[in-house]
Amino acid sequence: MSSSSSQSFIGRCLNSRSFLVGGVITLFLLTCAAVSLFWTPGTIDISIKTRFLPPSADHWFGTDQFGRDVVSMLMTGTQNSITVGVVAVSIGLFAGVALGLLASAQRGWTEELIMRMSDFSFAFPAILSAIMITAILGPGGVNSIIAIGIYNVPVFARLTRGSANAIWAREYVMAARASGKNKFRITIEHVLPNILSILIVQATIQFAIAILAEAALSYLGLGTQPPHPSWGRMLNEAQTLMFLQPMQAVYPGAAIALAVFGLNLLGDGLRDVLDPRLSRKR
Amino acid sequence: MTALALMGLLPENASTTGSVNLDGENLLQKSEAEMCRVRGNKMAMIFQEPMTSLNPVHTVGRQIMEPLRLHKGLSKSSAMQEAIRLLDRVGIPNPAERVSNYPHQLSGGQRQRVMIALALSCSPDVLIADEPTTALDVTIQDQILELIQTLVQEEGMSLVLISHDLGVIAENTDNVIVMYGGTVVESGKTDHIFDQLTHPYTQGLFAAMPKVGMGRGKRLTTIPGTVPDLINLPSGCTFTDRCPLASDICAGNIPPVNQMEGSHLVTCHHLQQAVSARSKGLYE
Amino acid sequence: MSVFLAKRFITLLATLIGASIVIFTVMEILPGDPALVILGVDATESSVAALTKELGLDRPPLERYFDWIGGLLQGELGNSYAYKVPVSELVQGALQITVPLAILSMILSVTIALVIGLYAAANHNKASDVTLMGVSQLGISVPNFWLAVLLILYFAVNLKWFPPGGFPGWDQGFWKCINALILPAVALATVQGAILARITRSSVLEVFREDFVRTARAKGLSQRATLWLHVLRNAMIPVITVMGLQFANLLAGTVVVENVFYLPGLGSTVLKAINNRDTIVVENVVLMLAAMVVITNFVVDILYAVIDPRLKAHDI
Amino acid sequence: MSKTVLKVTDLVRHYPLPKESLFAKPRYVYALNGVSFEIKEGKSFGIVGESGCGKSTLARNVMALEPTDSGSVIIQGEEVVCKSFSELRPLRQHFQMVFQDPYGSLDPHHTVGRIVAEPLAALGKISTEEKNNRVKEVLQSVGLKSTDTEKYPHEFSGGQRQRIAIARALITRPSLIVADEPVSALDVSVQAQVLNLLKDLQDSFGVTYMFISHDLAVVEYLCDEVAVMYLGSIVEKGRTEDLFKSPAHPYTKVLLDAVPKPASGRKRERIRLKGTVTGQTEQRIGCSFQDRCPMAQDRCRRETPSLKKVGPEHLAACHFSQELMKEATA
Repeated sequence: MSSSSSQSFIGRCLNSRSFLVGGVITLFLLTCAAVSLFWTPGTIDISIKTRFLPPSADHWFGTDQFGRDVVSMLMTGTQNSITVGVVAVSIGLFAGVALGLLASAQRGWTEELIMRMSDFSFAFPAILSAIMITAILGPGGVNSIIAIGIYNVPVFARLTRGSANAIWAREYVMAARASGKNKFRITIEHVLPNILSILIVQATIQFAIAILAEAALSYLGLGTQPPHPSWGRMLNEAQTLMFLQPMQAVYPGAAIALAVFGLNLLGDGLRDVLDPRLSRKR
Repeated sequence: MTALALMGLLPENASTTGSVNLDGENLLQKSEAEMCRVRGNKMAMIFQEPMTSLNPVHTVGRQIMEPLRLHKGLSKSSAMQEAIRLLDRVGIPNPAERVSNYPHQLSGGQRQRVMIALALSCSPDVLIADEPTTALDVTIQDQILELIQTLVQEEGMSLVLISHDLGVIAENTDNVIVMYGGTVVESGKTDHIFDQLTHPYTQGLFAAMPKVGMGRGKRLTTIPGTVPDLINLPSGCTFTDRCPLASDICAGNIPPVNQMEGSHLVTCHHLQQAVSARSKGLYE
Repeated sequence: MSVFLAKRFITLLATLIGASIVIFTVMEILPGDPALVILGVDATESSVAALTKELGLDRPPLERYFDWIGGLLQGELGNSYAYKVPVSELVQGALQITVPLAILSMILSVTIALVIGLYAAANHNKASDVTLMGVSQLGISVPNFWLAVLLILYFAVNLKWFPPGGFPGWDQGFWKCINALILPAVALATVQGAILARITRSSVLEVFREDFVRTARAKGLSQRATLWLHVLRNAMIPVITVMGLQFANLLAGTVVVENVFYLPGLGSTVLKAINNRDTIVVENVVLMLAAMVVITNFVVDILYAVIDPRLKAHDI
Repeated sequence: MSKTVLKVTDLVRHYPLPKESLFAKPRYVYALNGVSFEIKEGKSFGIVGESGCGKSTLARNVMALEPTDSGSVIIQGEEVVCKSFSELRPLRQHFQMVFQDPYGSLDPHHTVGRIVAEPLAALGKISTEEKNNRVKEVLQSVGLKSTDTEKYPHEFSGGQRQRIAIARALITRPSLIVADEPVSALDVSVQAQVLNLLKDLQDSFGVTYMFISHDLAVVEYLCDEVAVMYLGSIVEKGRTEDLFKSPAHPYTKVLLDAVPKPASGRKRERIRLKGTVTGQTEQRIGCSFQDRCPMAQDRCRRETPSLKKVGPEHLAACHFSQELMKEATA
């Protein structure tokens, strides 16, 4: 009754449908972002002459009310979403993991304090907190990223502390303590490597959530400011013309959905690939 | 694994061939619905882990009543009476109070008693006990085995006892089969087998076991190598890799079944060598 | 019972006190002067000062904090700076939309989740399971406010089954109101239901691997009976956790969808109040939302104890 | 007289339980209630008892892995109780531990070389070359290949993993190895290999074992001296031969009787214990074994028996030891 644990890493990658589909979508988005840095099919400059052009060979999805090429806007918007994801997740990952590891290594009142703080932050609904933070810092792309990043901190702190506690209960940690290693070394050498795969999976999921949150904030006008292209911003601009030009609202939303879908699948796939024991044939 | 196959409870990706006959009927040919009428009714089972084998969110009483209501169609109140009687039967003090307890309120030994009460509820013909005492302490093991013995005699049930502990087998069974790598290597009357250990694996197993009272002078003999995984077994005798008697024919050819005295059967290519090695030990 | 409940209750109070301090502080450092916002940018310095005095904003922060809390304890929420109406009136109006919307979405979401989750688990690894999980993955990925836009475009604009937005008020008739809430509820419930369905499925599958399920099967229960009698209740524990979080989220996190449908619910009220620097409204509503989250969690904890008897012995 | 490697005196460890109500008195698990023993160099000392008798707590306290309430543990002349973690580090090379679960005690993300070298951390800085040499040397002495250093634990079987764990414990050339149920997770045939290995290592390196097990046969095979624990106290202690031949505590006798014997001609006469372990959350007056003891009398409920000498190097905590031993020899 042996499981697939003996399979090679690459073998598991190829076997996981989620990983393959999610990986391809994510790769596609990364390519779009990279290409848009030096080439886009049309222009994203405002020009009244080219307003509301229908889809054509020059403008695959047509142009918007400011005469900007929609495909180019979508491609450039990818950069924005990826930046948001990377920065917001990094903030949460570094601060949250550090706090979680600290709580788990120290136990006692340190753990109690850190966990009560993270519980406390969950009492404020996510989107409201983000709105409040952007209200204080002022609306804008960077500030919305910070707001989302701050919200990621307790998420990672909780997850890290929970899984790290499970590692601390293992006999190999006891063996390391019996060898005279201090808590810091045990954390770095034993705890962190063993929870890394859980953290990576969660990071992809938080990445997707960050993209959604940024889109929501931009949609409310609190996130990325014009003229910087952002999917949420595009949706916001499209809403005023929703009944005249419905497709303008469809494209950016579809882009968001595709990105989030890809990342979620990738996260699921990574769960299978990185840690066969975790997924247990889900 | 064998126990689950008998009950028809293997995972979906398993396939079984051969036959399992209970009272003259082949269970492997029965439909799932028919098997549901056999399980818990004619054939019942006790598992290794009393800690996890009971549903934590239902009371003990409710869990014992379940097969009674299912197979015997008892009413709620009479099933409850019966559950109390069964708990009393397996030696749980204050059964009338205990029926409304949840599993976590009982100790390991008591939970195993509840499992036995559950298995006993419809007076099955066959009781399968899969390592019933492995998770228990030695004094509790003693109580549970004693209880199973008494019940089996009083109810006239047949007992299939699965264990890795030779002592448990020796004291609680009439007939025994020794399995290695998914095949039967030796079978017969328990007394016979323990008198005349024959198959190289059985001999090695016995020699490797420390026994109370053997003192500290002697060294334990060991079987070299490790238990094979069941994915790539040798095509012939499954014990070939670890057997001191193994020769060329063992790896490729399925060994013959040799009849010894009475019903004692040994599956080995080198029966004579194995028999003559009994006195001096095979693994020195 | 006592220690667990007492502990939870103390945590609840502490959280609320902490929340009130945080909210008040946030409002203090929030840039922008309420008086200035009300009077407009070309107001004279003296009129701004007069209004500030009238609103009581010139007093020291500590005094205003205790005034606020003292008022709260007496059920007095104060008056909105921007609209000059009692905050309680504003909140009441918003609650009349938000609470029915949250309940409607929750019913939809739980129904979707249980049907899909249980069906997929029962058909584990078959084509229907894989398809349903693919669809649910897609459901999670869709931004709910975009889905709201699509729903409006199709069901309100094209088919004209539902109004595209706005809320008639309960005095205009029950069904008219429900009609106005259906599209927003669907938009909210799709995403949450998809998440919940996945959790239900994996939780059920997890429990199916437990030893006691094997015991139940060995008793002669069929696969289906085992699911209903033994698996479901155990599997509900993680599902209820997520349900609690989602309900709390529905009360407050619907700002964006409310915005799409022009529904003056709690979320929109807060958003508008922040923009107007109507700090007293923000303080009261956010504290109320925090209280609802904490109370929901409290209820979830009690539900755990009802479902899982092991908790009673140790924690409650 | 050889020298004493480990001397444990009056070791006490009580774990506080979570409170049940706000005003209730704090309750404790009385895991260790004053345990004393000593082990001579090169000997094996067995500790036997059922689950929940405090065996593992004892191991963790001897290894200074958790705070001790009171008492003293002296290893090679050095007190380890109440020392800070950094003070203990240089001492740790003298005492090492082998755990029960060969799967849980090896970090799946580390190579065998890294796992085995881990205790060298206690020695401070040593050169990579010396480290590698010692790893290879110690792997060979437990019957593994020196080329195994680059492999990961999951490439080994349970028995081999336990060899790795033993190699890890041996690498600092400790004088004491505390082994907590080191063979109970292994198959019978593999168990014998590991037991023989432990014996061989003692012969060649002269290590001292504190060997914890619930399996009497294993203890009899490996140990020179045995202590039987019940509810956090030692109830009997002595040379293995004496204790197995003429047990002086009814609990020891019951334990010995309860082991099924693998031989033909079944059915043995024996006393059976009533009831289960009463739990360690209350401290009671009288003998801790009174509820389950087949020979309990009024005196046992009034008076706590102390460990008394019942023979040369043989101690038992029972009011009726003499009667029991007479019975055994008769």
